[in-house]
Amino acid sequence: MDQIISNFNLLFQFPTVNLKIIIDGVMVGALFALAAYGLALVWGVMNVKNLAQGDFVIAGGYVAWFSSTQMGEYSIHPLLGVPLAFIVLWGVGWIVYKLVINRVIERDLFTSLLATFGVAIMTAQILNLLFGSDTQSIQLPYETLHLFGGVVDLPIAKLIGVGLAGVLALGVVLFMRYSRTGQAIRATAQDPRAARVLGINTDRIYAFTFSLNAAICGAAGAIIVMAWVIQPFYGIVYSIRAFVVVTAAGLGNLPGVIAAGLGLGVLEQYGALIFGIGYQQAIAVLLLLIVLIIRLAQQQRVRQALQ
Amino acid sequence: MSKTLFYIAILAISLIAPFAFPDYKTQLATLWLMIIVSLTWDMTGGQMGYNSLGNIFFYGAGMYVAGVFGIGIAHDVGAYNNAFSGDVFKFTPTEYFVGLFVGSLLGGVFCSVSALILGYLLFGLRGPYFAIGTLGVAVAAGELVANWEWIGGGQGISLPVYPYDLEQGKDVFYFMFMGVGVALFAFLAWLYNTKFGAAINAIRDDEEKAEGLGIDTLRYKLFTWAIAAFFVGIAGGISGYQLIHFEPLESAFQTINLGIFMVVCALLGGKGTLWGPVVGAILFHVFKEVTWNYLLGWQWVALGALIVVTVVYFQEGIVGWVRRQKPEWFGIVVEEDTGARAKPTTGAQPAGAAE
Amino acid sequence: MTQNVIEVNGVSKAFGGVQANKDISLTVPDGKITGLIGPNGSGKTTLFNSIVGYHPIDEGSIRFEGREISKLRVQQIARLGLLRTFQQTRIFKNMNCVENMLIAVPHRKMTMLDMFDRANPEEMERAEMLLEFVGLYSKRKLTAGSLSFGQQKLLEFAMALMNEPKVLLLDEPTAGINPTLINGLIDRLKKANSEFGITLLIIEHNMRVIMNMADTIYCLAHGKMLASGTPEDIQNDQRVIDAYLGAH
Amino acid sequence: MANNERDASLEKAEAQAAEAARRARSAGYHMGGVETVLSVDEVTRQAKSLSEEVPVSKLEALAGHDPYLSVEDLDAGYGKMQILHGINLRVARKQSLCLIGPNGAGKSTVLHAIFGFNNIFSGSIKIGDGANKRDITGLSANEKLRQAGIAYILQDKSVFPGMTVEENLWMGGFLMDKPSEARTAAERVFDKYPRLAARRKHQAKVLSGGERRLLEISRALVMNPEILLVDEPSIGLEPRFIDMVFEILHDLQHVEGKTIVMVEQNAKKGLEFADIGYVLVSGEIAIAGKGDELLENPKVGQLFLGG
Amino acid sequence: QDCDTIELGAAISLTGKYATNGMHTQNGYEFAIDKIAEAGGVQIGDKCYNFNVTYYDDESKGDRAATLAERLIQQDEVQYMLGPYSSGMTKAIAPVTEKYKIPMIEAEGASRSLFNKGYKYLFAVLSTSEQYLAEAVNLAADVAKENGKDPSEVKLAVAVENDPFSLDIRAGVLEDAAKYDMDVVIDEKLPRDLSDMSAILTKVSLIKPDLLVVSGHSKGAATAVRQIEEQNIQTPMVAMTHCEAADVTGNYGDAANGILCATQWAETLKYEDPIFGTAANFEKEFKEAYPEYQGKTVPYQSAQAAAAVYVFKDAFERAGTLDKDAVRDAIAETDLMTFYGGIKFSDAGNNIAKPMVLRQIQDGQYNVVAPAKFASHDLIYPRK
Ligand SMILES: Nc1ncnc2c1ncn2[C@@H]1O[C@H](COP(=O)(O)OP(=O)(O)OP(=O)(O)O)[C@@H](O)[C@H]1O
Ligand SMILES: Nc1ncnc2c1ncn2[C@@H]1O[C@H](COP(=O)(O)OP(=O)(O)OP(=O)(O)O)[C@@H](O)[C@H]1O
Ligand SMILES: [Mg+2]
Ligand SMILES: [Mg+2]
Repeated sequence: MDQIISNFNLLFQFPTVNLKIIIDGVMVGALFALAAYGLALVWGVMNVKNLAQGDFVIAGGYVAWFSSTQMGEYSIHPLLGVPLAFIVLWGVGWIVYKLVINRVIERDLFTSLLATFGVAIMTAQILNLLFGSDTQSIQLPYETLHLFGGVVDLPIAKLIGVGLAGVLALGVVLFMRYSRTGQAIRATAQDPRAARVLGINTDRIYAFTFSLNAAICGAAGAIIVMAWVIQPFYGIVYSIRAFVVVTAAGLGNLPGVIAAGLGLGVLEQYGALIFGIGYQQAIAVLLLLIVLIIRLAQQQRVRQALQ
Repeated sequence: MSKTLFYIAILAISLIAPFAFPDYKTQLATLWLMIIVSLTWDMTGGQMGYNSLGNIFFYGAGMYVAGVFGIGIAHDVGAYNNAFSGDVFKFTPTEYFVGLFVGSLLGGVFCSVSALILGYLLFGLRGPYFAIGTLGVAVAAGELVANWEWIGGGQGISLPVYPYDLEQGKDVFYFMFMGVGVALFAFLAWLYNTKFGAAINAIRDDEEKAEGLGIDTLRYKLFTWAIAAFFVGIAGGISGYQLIHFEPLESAFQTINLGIFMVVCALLGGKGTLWGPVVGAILFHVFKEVTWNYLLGWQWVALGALIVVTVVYFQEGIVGWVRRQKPEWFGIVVEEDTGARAKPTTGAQPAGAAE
Repeated sequence: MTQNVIEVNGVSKAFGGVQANKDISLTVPDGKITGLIGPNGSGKTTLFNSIVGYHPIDEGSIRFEGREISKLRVQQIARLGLLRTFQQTRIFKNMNCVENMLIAVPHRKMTMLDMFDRANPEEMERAEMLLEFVGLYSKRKLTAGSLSFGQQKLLEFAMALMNEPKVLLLDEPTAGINPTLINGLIDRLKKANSEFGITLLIIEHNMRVIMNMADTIYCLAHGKMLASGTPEDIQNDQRVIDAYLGAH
Repeated sequence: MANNERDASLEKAEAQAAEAARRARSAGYHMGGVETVLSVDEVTRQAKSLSEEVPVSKLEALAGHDPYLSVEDLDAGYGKMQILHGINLRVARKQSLCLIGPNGAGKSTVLHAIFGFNNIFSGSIKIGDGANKRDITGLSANEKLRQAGIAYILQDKSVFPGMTVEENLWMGGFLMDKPSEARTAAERVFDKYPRLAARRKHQAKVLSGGERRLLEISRALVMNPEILLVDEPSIGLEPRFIDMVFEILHDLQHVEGKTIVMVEQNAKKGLEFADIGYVLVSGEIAIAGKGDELLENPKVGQLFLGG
Repeated sequence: QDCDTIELGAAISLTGKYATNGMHTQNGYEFAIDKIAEAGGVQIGDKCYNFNVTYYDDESKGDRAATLAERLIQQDEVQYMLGPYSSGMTKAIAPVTEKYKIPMIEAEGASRSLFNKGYKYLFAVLSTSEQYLAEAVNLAADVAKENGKDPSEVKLAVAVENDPFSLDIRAGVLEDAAKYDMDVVIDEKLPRDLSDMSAILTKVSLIKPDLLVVSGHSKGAATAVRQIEEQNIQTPMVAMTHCEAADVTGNYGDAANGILCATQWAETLKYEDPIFGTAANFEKEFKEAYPEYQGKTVPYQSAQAAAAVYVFKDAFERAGTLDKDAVRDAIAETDLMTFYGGIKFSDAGNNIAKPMVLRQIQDGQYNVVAPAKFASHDLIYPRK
């Protein structure tokens, strides 16, 4: 208890630390937001709750790590790992779609949760068998900026990563809004049968959406491995965060997902500073529970009318 | 009647099993645990349509309540759990057995009460939100217990070893699990054939409609979950004593192992059926033990594949599949009966979908 | 003068910007059949939902047998004996017809302990009698999901009767039903009204149905009460013709 | 302002409805007695007993021996369950055909089969004039519209609720080569239906039932299909809208020369409208004839029109 | 030659979060078995035996480990066990081996709480975990004295993983800090799937402790080294565990310089035995046998695993019989010098003949700096 109070006091003693926390939080949050964005996409369009989300992230991280540090003279520049992970995970997503998702898509909700859970543990174990259980990361040859008397530090690698995340998110948002495929995805999300009647090949749209999701996750992983560390079993961390963010923001509210992702990142950092880092995960899930219960209480007043 | 014979045979096999396969007593006891957790999961998940991913919370809570109670009656809990230097804590056999029996029962009661409270908060959530909300409870509970030093924090709790002959100890655990399992099964076999069973099925099929018919759905949901929690809590308490040492994140509140396995068992066997979770638990357990023995390092990949294959290709589960092939075994009628209505014979009962 | 079982007084309900009901008042006399018509989107279903407690209302009062129910929840209202059917049929598709009927037993007369009984012979008897009444006796052991659209509507109707409601609210009971079957349904509704003394409030677009059944008809338009009266009055009311019926 | 708009469009609708009423032979739901009371089984039994052997030659004759769309000996159903047994169907260009029958007879299933939404066990569907017939049985749903010019208006609501009226129409032109073509086509629709034009920026979910139906129909027309499959256009609609919808269909057939296959429970209305009527019972064609003939057939009247 | 086999059993983490260290352990066992076989096997009476180990994968999960131990004993009828990796797993297994009176020599479970349960069949060749970083506290006190300050002025920050092993390290550190009356300014537990420590390090940069202690297996070490560099943490002394296992020098280069690492063993130490030769020789031959360690530092986890097998050999030979109880007693009486250090068990079963050493990373090299008796290099203070 004393420690909590003194931690809390730090925030006032050193006001710049707030800035640092917010920056840290936004940087982590940007990655949560990416993973959550992909989840919101497959959840909204295909009604698939993908528990393998975080494992796609980690797989993307390993693609970038492997291609930029383990291939000897053929190693690529770490930043190229981001597009590479995007492409490779696109393929992985497509295969997973064809083998598994394809067949659970119009079934009851629990089927997709469990099927993707199966995919998740397989992915994690295969990564473990391929790359070992050590933590891995890529060191980018960039400096760290130290601002405000060293309290705020901004590793350029992280800045680049977050910049890339922003570009990726913006690209996907624009794509969804203005491209025809994007429109077809939105239409399919709202009424797949009607979309089929208009000549949209919904199976292709589903495959595309799921692959896109995997690709976004992969790119996020490639960014994570440059700025943080990965390990085969860290997927669950990102899966839980993605679910928290999507559940809190609500489906079909894609800008909301990004905002909630950033918000969660910041809140977790504050929570970790005040209550201790050991409570980080607990804080995330407790936030989720609170959001769910508050929303429930609201719904109790405005209940859905039935036809 | 052949059905009675069948049940007697099953019961006899269960009673003989630990003596027929003395080397496998612990695995057999674990099998009963799997049956208990998947049957209880199915009460809400299969029969009532509320897919909880957080039932493992009751397992962990039962374990901790029973463990802390067992320690508490003999020693100072905080001191016991945080002892480092040479002090050795002893338990008398009486203390041990009171801890085991009363503690497990208390664990069950504690879980029932927490199910009522949690249910009150969470039962408004539907579909995936309920699943994720309950998962959140289990994860949060594990994290919080891991930070609670009085009960050992991340170190976990080490309970005393069975005070008498160890083989006898294994029998005790086996028969405790079996007793709970058999009681649970008998209870459910009866419950699913009452109007209560019909009502929770109605909630699963269309909750709004059920409310519209005047069914007080919250009360049914709470009651069902509280019973499920009671049995899981007891099982958790027994498990704690069987494991001897347990800790919060990987043994007590193990969300991604047992927490999911119970669901897989129920799905594999066929959710929403009385026998499904039992059949599923047996198959799953055997599969798991075999792959763990023979696919060193690859067992998880095999397990992931099993889960995927089950949900993708075998969705209604084994019992569900049999039910589709042989609906008449389950009292489901597919032909219409064109005869005129006769006076119904007394004692007529609804053809149970529960069998 | 007959007593009014339902009295709706000045009820308003808005969804965000959409004013679905505005200052609606109507009464449903005991033992009679009352009709509710109006163009698409005029707020009929919304009014039903308000009465049976699916959402809170913004203003006004709703009384059932003189008792204020606008604050009660769905199950509480249902247990008072006020029941509704749905525009899109809702039955328990995975259970057979008899089981469906048994779930519909009147819960207001039951304690929690009763729920742990098996169905008693009287209830079975009643369920089968009602199934016979709607012509589904021969299909009683089939799963409800395998019934055709019209039969599902009939089953839902039988379930409503099983519940021994005092008042039954029906939302477009004949939409999408074969015209000849509609006749059967009307016949049964009328019988339920006369034989079981169940008061009915019916939403319909099909004038053939409503004109042949209702004692009184209310017509909504744009969320407001447009007109009310006997079928003849309504049929000849110029406002109703303009807003709803069109030129005949 | 918005109110004025609504009033204006309302007035227009009223005018249209009045016009429609004048032209149509009966309006909305017809009136009449409710004396004929038959049980479900009784209807099926009697319908079976009155079902005549309907020779293919009669169907050919009804279509003027020049069918444009023909369904030949079709067995179809869902999954392994067979619903349709040896269905034959012939319609000529610019003709309209109405399917009636008891609930669950398989009327919608026929349309589903033509469009490729369910399993076809045997039989074929052909399209084309004279000798130019093409077998389109194997085409997937989205190819039906692209290659065979078949558009489908579903039985239940099928607008994309979250998209604007405009976007819904653009989705109607999803298969066109360029998005601009779809936009031009949408403008043509707006020119024709000012009622929709007034709401082009509104989300489709705020439309009233009639407007929705109008949108669904005009959206199906964006691709300028040759054949229109219409499932129960009048379900759940208020009387005036029913008239309006039939008016639109009338225009499509007689002014624009489309071929229409329709299912209608409001059988009197449907048979009055259609050139040809088929009565479907238990997945088989029980009676076939000219629309007026069927209307006058007392058995049909008793069993399907409510007497 | 034709030797019989002695069956040993081990549950080891081949998957899960400890998989890498599990591998190090297994390699150590296998290497030692081969070396012993090369040297003529275990001589009991006039017969010779070779070891063979039945392994199961405990997935880094305690309850799994306990089940597997049970299975090894019951179904595979193993009479002697080698330990798993990590204190947590050992804690789960020890009650089982104890129950069946199966002697277990373990090399990777250092938690002190293993040795206050009165276990009779558990023997650990390594030093207990409270000793891991206690030396760092002493070092900090020494430095303070040198600089004319009182040790009680030293501000201490502790960040350890919330698992039995690291919690024990924390206990040891806090105990020693209490002796000097140091001020513990940060005392936090790291989550098990930690990938970001920035919140703690932010606090460190604000509160400016004199010594930062981190323990969290490989991932804790990796994350800490990386983020300490990134956030430019100026703490003059940083001590942690598992530097070698996380290969912090290979992965983070200069960023790792100046960090103090606790180790059970170092190849530069002057220990020796007839089977493995000197510590340096062990290092050389081990790298030859397992080329994946080329260019890295051989983790002490492998060395102590090998030492555990060696203790078995020694005990069997001294017992002169395969009788379980005789072997247990022989193990209890072990007094052996090995390439890994001296091995002599207390009544509680832990090794009391070998100290922990502390190495500092200096220019990418691990150099022993404490205790003074073993030091090959001087401490660099402040670390940069
Ligand atoms: N939950 C809701 N949220 C927002 N608007 C709603 C909601 N429910 C109904 N509305 C709107 O309220 C108005 C009245 O709807 P209601 O369903 O009561 O109409 P209705 O009279 O039953 O029409 P119909 O004959 O088509 O069934 C409509 O404009 C509808 O769009
Ligand atoms: N998706 C489906 N899966 C399985 N069976 C179906 C499906 N859709 C319809 N059926 C069954 O096929 C049969 C025919 O259905 P169909 O929808 O063609 O009837 P319909 O003649 O259009 O009836 P209605 O007038 O009620 O719309 C019914 O028995 C129905 O239960
Ligand atoms: Mg309505
Ligand atoms: Mg239909």
